[in-house]
Amino acid sequence: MKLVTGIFKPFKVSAVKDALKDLDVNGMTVSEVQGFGRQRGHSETFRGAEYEVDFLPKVRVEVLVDDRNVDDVARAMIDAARTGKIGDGKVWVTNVEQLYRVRTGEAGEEAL
Amino acid sequence: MKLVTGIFKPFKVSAVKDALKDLDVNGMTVSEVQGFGRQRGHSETFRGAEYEVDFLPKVRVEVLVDDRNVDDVARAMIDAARTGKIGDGKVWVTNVEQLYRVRTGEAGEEAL
Amino acid sequence: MKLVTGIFKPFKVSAVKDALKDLDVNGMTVSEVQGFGRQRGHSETFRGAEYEVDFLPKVRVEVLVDDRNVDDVARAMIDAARTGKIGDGKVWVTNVEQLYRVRTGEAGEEAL
Amino acid sequence: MKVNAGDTAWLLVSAALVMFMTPGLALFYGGMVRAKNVLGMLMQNFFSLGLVSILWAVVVYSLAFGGSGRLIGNFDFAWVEHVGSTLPPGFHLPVPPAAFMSYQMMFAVITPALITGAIADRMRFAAWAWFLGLWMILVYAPVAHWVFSPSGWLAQRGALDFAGGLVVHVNAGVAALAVVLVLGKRRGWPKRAMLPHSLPLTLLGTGMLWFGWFGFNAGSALAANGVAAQAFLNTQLAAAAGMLAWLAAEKLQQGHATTLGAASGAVAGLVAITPCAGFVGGMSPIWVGAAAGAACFFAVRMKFRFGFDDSLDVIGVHLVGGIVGSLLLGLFADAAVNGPSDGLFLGGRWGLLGEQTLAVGATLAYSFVVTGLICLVLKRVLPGGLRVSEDDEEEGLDVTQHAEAAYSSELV
Amino acid sequence: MKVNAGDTAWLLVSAALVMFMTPGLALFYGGMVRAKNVLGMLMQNFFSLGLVSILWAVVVYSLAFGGSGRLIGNFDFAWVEHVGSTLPPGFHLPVPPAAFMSYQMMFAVITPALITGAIADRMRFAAWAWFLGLWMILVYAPVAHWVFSPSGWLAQRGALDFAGGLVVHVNAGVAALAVVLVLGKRRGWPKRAMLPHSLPLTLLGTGMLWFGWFGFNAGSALAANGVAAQAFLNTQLAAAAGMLAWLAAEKLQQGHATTLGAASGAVAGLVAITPCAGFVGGMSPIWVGAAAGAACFFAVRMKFRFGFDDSLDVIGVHLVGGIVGSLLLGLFADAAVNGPSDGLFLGGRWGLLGEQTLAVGATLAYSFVVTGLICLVLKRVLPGGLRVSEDDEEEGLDVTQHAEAAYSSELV
Amino acid sequence: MKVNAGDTAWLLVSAALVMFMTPGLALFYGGMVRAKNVLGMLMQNFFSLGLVSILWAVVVYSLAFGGSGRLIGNFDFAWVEHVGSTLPPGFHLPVPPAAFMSYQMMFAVITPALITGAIADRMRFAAWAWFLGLWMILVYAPVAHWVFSPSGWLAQRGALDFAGGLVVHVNAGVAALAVVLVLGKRRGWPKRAMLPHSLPLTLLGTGMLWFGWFGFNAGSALAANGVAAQAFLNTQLAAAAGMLAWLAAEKLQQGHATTLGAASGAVAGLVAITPCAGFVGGMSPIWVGAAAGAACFFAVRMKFRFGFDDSLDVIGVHLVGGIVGSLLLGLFADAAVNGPSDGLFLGGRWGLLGEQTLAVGATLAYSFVVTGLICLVLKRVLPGGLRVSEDDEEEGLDVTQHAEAAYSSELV
Ligand SMILES: Nc1ncnc2c1ncn2[C@@H]1O[C@H](COP(=O)(O)OP(=O)(O)O)[C@@H](O)[C@H]1O
Ligand SMILES: Nc1ncnc2c1ncn2[C@@H]1O[C@H](COP(=O)(O)OP(=O)(O)O)[C@@H](O)[C@H]1O
Ligand SMILES: Nc1ncnc2c1ncn2[C@@H]1O[C@H](COP(=O)(O)OP(=O)(O)O)[C@@H](O)[C@H]1O
Repeated sequence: MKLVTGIFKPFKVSAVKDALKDLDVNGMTVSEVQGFGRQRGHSETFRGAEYEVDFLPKVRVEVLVDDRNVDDVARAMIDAARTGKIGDGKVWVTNVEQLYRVRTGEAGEEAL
Repeated sequence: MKLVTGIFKPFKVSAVKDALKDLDVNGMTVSEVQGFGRQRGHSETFRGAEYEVDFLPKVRVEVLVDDRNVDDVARAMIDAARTGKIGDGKVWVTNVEQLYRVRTGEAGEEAL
Repeated sequence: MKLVTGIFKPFKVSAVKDALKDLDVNGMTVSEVQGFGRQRGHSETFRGAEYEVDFLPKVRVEVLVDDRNVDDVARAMIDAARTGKIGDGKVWVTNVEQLYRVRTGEAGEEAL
Repeated sequence: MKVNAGDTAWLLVSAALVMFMTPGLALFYGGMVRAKNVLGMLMQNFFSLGLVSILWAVVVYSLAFGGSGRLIGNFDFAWVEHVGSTLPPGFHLPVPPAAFMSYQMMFAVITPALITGAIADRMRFAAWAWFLGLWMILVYAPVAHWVFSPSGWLAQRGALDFAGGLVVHVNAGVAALAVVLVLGKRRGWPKRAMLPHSLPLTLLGTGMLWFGWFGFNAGSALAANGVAAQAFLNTQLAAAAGMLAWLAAEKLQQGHATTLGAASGAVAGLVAITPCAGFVGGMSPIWVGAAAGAACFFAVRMKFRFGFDDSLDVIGVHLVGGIVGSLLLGLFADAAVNGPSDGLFLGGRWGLLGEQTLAVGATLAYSFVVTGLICLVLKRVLPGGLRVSEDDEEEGLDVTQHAEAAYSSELV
Repeated sequence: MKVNAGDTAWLLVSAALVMFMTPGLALFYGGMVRAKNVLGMLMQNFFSLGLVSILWAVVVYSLAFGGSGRLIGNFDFAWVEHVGSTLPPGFHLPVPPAAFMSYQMMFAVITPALITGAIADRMRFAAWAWFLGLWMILVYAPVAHWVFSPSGWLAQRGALDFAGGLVVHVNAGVAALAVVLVLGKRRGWPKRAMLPHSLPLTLLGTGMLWFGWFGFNAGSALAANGVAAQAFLNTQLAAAAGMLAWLAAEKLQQGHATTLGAASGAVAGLVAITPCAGFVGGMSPIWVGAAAGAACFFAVRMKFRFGFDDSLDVIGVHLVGGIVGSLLLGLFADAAVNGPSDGLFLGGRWGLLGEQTLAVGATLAYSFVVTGLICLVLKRVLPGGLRVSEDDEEEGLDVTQHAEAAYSSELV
Repeated sequence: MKVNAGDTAWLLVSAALVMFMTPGLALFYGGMVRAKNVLGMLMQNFFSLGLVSILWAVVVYSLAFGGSGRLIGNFDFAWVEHVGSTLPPGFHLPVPPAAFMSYQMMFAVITPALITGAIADRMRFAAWAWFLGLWMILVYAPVAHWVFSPSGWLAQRGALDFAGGLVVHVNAGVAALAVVLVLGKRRGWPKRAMLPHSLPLTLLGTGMLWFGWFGFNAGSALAANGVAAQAFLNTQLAAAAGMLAWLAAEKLQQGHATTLGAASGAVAGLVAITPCAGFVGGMSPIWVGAAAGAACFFAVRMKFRFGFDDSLDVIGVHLVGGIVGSLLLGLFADAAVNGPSDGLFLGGRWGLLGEQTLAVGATLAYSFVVTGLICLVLKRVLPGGLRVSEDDEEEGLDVTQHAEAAYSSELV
């Protein structure tokens, strides 16, 4: 089992979701995060004082998949999330040693 | 060292916390996330237009444990979080290669 | 490739960011989380009733690094985030099997 | 009677101020509930602005103020008949009749809205809508007639209620008790902490309520005169004293003065001064406010002792504060300021205190019983009952009752 | 004429109330946009308080109310000349001239602010600033003159508009249509859901608008008298009926009564009663409000059918509500309440309805054409055009137009 | 003197409007602090409504307005004696004395509340409570007496202050400077960015302040007459001009017109017109407002240069705006509008400007010195000192001072 994690631009979430649905991956967990990277932040003004804000709003998408599907899923997410402009984000894969479904207690691929 | 990550229904957080305390696991990190899965979302109305909202509020709980305790911890979290209804969430385990406590710089199990 | 994850006190984010910049690590992803640990929470009052609030605001910082830099990065984050008081947080390292840059599709260290 | 522009201006402004209290109340309560229930709370309050205004025009005003019966009005003003041309019997004021009717309408709107704080997080919206309509006709109209109409039996006996301590606060407060007893507790209460999702909203609501209360109390002079000014001053002083008393009590008891305590104490003081506003003077409003602030601070804990889930303390604040104010009027009333009778302290006579006690008792008994009956009947008769399902309660009123989320990010 | 303190008090209060509507509108709209655009929305509205007030003092008041021309005023009051000492021709009121001018100023401020709801999330701030100034001079001033100045051609023909159904709502509503046609849709609309980031803010704005509307409508009596009281009552009843009608319609159509529906219906009722407020009585305001509530509920869907992106339904609510009210006045007007003419129902004559129809048509045509021309010219002439770039639209108005974020946590 | 209902209505409404400014100010400031300190900010402001109202009734009103001394009042009105029956010496108005006293009370409440913006995020609540009480008695009472009481020495010399430019803004502004010098900077200031956690709250507060300011300025005519109308108009125009000037300045200097800049400029204009409101006419309010908007925009940067942490720019806006307005009155005063004396521009004489300068200087000196002494004494005497501990500052005032969180999710 693998966990595919992606950092994307927030407005790309639904495109990513649709891409996953097309692959019959019917689950994901999303959170709002702040990203800092090559993409420049912006400056904000507060009563005449300027502040550089390095962090930009991003979303973090986590998808649990079985080993076979990892590449397809990663690829699909990348394609869906791409705008071609800097700051599009990252996708990475980590290994999952065990997985359970809370409702049933099922373990392993069953739990997906 | 392992990291046990769980996605649960938000109102189950304190039950999970209590279950961990019972196992003498005295640390966890929680964040608010949005989950998409088998559990159906709901439709929302905005001035007569309807929108399907696929995401449901969930919490993400991360617990660092030493290898011995992984199964107990995962089991306890699952039991505490179960309602038996769809959408109860997932629990998964990943390997942690190194762990430090920031305050002291201790590493490994000491850092727990 | 490794992922270094840290839980810190929120006001330490910019110190951590500066420390990473000094190491020429120019990317990180931050989220707001709630931590429970040895550090005591506080009690809150709501119309005369008191509630123990175990969770304290923390930030979660994720940094993808190549294998060479793991130790330096972890060390730098720990040093930057330390106040010496309880609740300073944790840093841990996990293995990343694959990494992509969304914008270009580059994989591996190129994607950093 | 020729219309006096100054009095009319004051009455119209006061009506607008009292209207503004209902959105204020909605936010005051809305800030205290969890984020998944805030729209449910706002809606129950705003809906009162809708339904009650129409019912008032169609029939409730007439039942409350029409005719000269002891127990209930008549239909003379039903369907907005004569409302523009004629003041109700017993009122002789140099203001346009429509201004008087509009002003009283705003009281009718906010009174049942007070109850929404007690039933937070669990009542079906449809059940609330039915309850609201029935309660206005069966409870509000008669009680308002007893007290506010010069021919009402409590008014005739000499009970005093300057701006609605009985009709608004005791009435809604005890009704809230009846409703929560039928409705039951929220799931998990009191074990599970259900903390306010936005105290700044609550404090904003407090500011709006306090501001509007000047229309409520000083407007009840129905003229821009010395009584109005006295009521205005008393309102401010009682609110201030209520705040200080509550803060002092919680600081002593728990070690912290809380922001919500400041807001709650101010509201307690405002509630208690409501019946007294135009009838007392000097330092009295400070004593009334302080007594209410302290009493309500202790009263809000009763629910834990007795196990009824008065979610946002309508009983602890409005019922208790309303009783405190109505009875203290029997002590502090000062005919030299205004009004027919002195209270015990100035006149040395128990008469007014007796009448106030009777009026409180009558309001308590009638409102509690009839409200309880309404709830029991609706619980039976309505297909969905009074409460949302367990799952819906967990998911929240906003999505389940109104298909909306209060706060949306760009993820959907 | 000697100043009457009561009327003056009422007029000043009403002016303050109408002023308060613009922040209310800002929040009403601001809650409905996404979090990245809320400051852009607030700014467009607050900026109207700045720029329009100054323009009003410098020239627009004079163009709207000065002189006795049919089509446009003159420069008698320009640069605040004579404003403190002289009422405009045709007005004989026992109030200080500066109070009258201030009161009318607040209408001028809020009218263009209404348009901001239609253009949400995509107009450059600089373009809005230019538009605002030109629109006040080229559209607001003449239309206000036609209707509000006794010498205006529509007023002369006998068209009625108690408080701005034509000048404010029809005028701004059709202008909004012209602007969105030139401006184009938001990226992704209507496929992408763009949900309100904070409905509690919107409900707060609703409360502020409703409260202020008493100044808007009842203040338009320009005196604290029976007409003001009638307008006050009608305002409340129409808002309430509008709310109930909208809620009923959506409950029937979609199965849920929504909080935003309650707010929208109330605003629809308020819009529709605006032209009628001082001219109708009895149950009429309820019918007007209910008609508007239902009509606007259906009207807000037009944009999906016809494909124009009226982001927050200025057209569906203000244009449609304003037309409904202006025409229904031709049916419900009651000279026994106030005003020169009966409508069809009471007088049995079509005359007033004809004039109302003409007035609506003239306002629609003039405002649409001139607003459209202003937009087309600005689109061409302004270096940056009317719209923000695609990237800026994605990033949001707050950061790109104003270098600010509405909500900051401690991470920066 | 017989009570005039119109004037009374206006005075009561104005008092309510000024009361509403304090919650408005609380939100204005509350939106600008970080989320962990917002309740601390709201509480400091609401607490002023509590403590100052009671102190006012007990003694401060009497010290400010009682008797005919040059420097300070007496105890004639202490403990609410004679407040309902007697106006202070030198006032002859057809309004109920309790209305006058209530109106002035609201000024007393908001004046020290202004200071809370400067000390944001670091003062212990208990220290604030002590400071508040002492400051009212030792600073507010005498300065108000000097200027507002006809027998006060500055009033006697001919210094003018229509609605509190000196007593409220210069006084609170320079006091804020004294407090922050004793209190010290926030940890990390100015390096660490401390951005507003909710600008929509701040804009809401701006709307409430602006709305209430009509009561503040136009109410200071103490009658519903032409002077009130002129003050009303001037208030709106100065606020508008202040906004435009600030926006223009920041657009030129930094390339963006900000929402907070619009709010700040409007407040700056309102502050500056306060002393002038009923004494100037024509285009003057626009010049006064514009001068203040531009001056305050530059003034808010002083703190970075001089290194004092005036967190939310009380000094930059209220002190500087108050001085600008008070001095410009010496130029723009127009006896033909109202008031005893022309300023330099209309009368060609320096006299008034001289008196205004003296009055500003006297207020600055007295308030700065006595406020500083109060702080130094409290810092020494109070067991916990003035500031929260470093840890508490990091954790925030809400949890550490009030055991509350402003925003709670369901995780606890
Ligand atoms: N080394 C890293 N570790 C963790 N997250 C990163 C890292 N580098 C970038 N990110 C995340 O990816 C986002 C996009 O990265 P950025 O460098 O701006 O653009 P791009 O990936 O297109 O080159 C960042 O905002 C951040 O959230
Ligand atoms: N493949 C997945 N990857 C990541 N998270 C998932 C995945 N599937 C489900 N989840 C998370 O678990 C939650 C519950 O899943 P769901 O399929 O609705 O119910 P159940 O686990 O009871 O079958 C989802 O809301 C989502 O947050
Ligand atoms: N076992 C754990 N698993 C996950 N997160 C933990 C664990 N223990 C601590 N944390 C996180 O680290 C934070 C600090 O831990 P705490 O025990 O309070 O202090 P310290 O690390 O200084 O001993 C906690 O608030 C929590 O977010």
